[in-house]
Amino acid sequence: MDVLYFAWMRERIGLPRETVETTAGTVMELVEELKAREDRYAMAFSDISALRVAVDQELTDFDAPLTGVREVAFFPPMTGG
Amino acid sequence: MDVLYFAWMRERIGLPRETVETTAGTVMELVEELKAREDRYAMAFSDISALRVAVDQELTDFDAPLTGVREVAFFPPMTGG
Amino acid sequence: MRVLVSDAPFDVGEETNAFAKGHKDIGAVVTFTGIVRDLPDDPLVAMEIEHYPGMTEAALSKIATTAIARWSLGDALVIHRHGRLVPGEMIMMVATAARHRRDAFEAAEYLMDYLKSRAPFWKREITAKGSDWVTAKAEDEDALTRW
Amino acid sequence: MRVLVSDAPFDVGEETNAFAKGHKDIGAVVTFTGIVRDLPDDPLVAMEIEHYPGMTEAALSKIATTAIARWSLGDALVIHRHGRLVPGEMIMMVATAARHRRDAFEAAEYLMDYLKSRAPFWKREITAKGSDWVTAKAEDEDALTRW
Repeated sequence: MDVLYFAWMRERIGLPRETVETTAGTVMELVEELKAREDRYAMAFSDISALRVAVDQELTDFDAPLTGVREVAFFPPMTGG
Repeated sequence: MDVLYFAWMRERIGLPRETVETTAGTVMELVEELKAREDRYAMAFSDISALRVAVDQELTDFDAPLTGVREVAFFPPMTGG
Repeated sequence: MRVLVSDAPFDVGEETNAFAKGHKDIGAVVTFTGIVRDLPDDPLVAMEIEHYPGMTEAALSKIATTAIARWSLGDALVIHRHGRLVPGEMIMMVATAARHRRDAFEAAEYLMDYLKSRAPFWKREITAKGSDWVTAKAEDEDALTRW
Repeated sequence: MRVLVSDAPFDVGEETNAFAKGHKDIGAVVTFTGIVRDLPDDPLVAMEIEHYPGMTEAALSKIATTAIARWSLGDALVIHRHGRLVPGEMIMMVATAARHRRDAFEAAEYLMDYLKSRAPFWKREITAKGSDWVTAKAEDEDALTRW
């Protein structure tokens, strides 16, 4: 599964995209797996209320299922316009 | 005093502008004088709720005073934009 | 602020560029353009717009000045044509510039609502069947109660 | 409907002309243009806009399609830049075309409100003192409750 990071999430994780082998059933389970990896992940994901998530390029919630999903993206609240 | 007519008031009265000698103290008194002149005036002014009036190029009411006024205009509700 | 009443066509794109450019302290520009619309059942040959020279410019300036003060606009523009227009032609435009989008939108709606019912223009529609003065709509008068 | 996401500048006047012209069944066109605004206390050197290629276009198309259906628009346009911009440059624009002005205004405000908080763009402001990500405003999130 491809995991993407944007804006300060990209800066805190230190890369824009990575491929992750996971059996996580939901976004939240994926977040827990990532947090367990290294401090920079734990810190980047420390307050998920400040984060947004898109699954296969659709905005969704952290309890969204990951079955059949190819791409998950994490980023701060958007500031377009 | 110059009296101006626009849109269907101009058509009903049959002219766009005329100079009127009057001692009318208010717009309403002027309207009554004009209505007394000829049928086309009486008909054009028969329903003043369908008319608007400007005194010296400012929208106002039919009870507005005419002291010192140089120009009075009668017309239907505006349809700009 | 610019107010223009003219029987000549205007270029909405050029006007928008001239209005929007060079405002470094302003983040939001809203424009409204009114276009002569064809009639569905009885095709429109032309629209004729009569106005009250002198009063028209004064009324539009007053409406624009009021909007600038109320929404702290950086600038405002009002252009309105008179004379004979055919379907597809631009009748008028307004533009507003503000720091924030809500102010620019509200001010543009205010300009339009007042311009519809308080600026001395009268439209007449000419079709193959004849011609008729456009009747003022109650909803346009009601729109003013919002402000 | 047209949705364009690009790092190249666009000409708001040309886009407005192209959008507004040739609509005989439409009486009202509203445009909104967002401009990079200088900062009063700490002059802005540049604004950098990051986005999520692929999702951005899909999100903007969905927002525009929803607006077209809800307000029976004749047409809608969304242009948004990414990359590095300096004060005075146009960041983005939306345009809406409808039979009546209220629909065109509301639809344009809807596009802006959704684009602010639901399209994957992130702005970073660069000043002489350093650079900072722009923080999303609670009022922008609150604006969505209107719809």
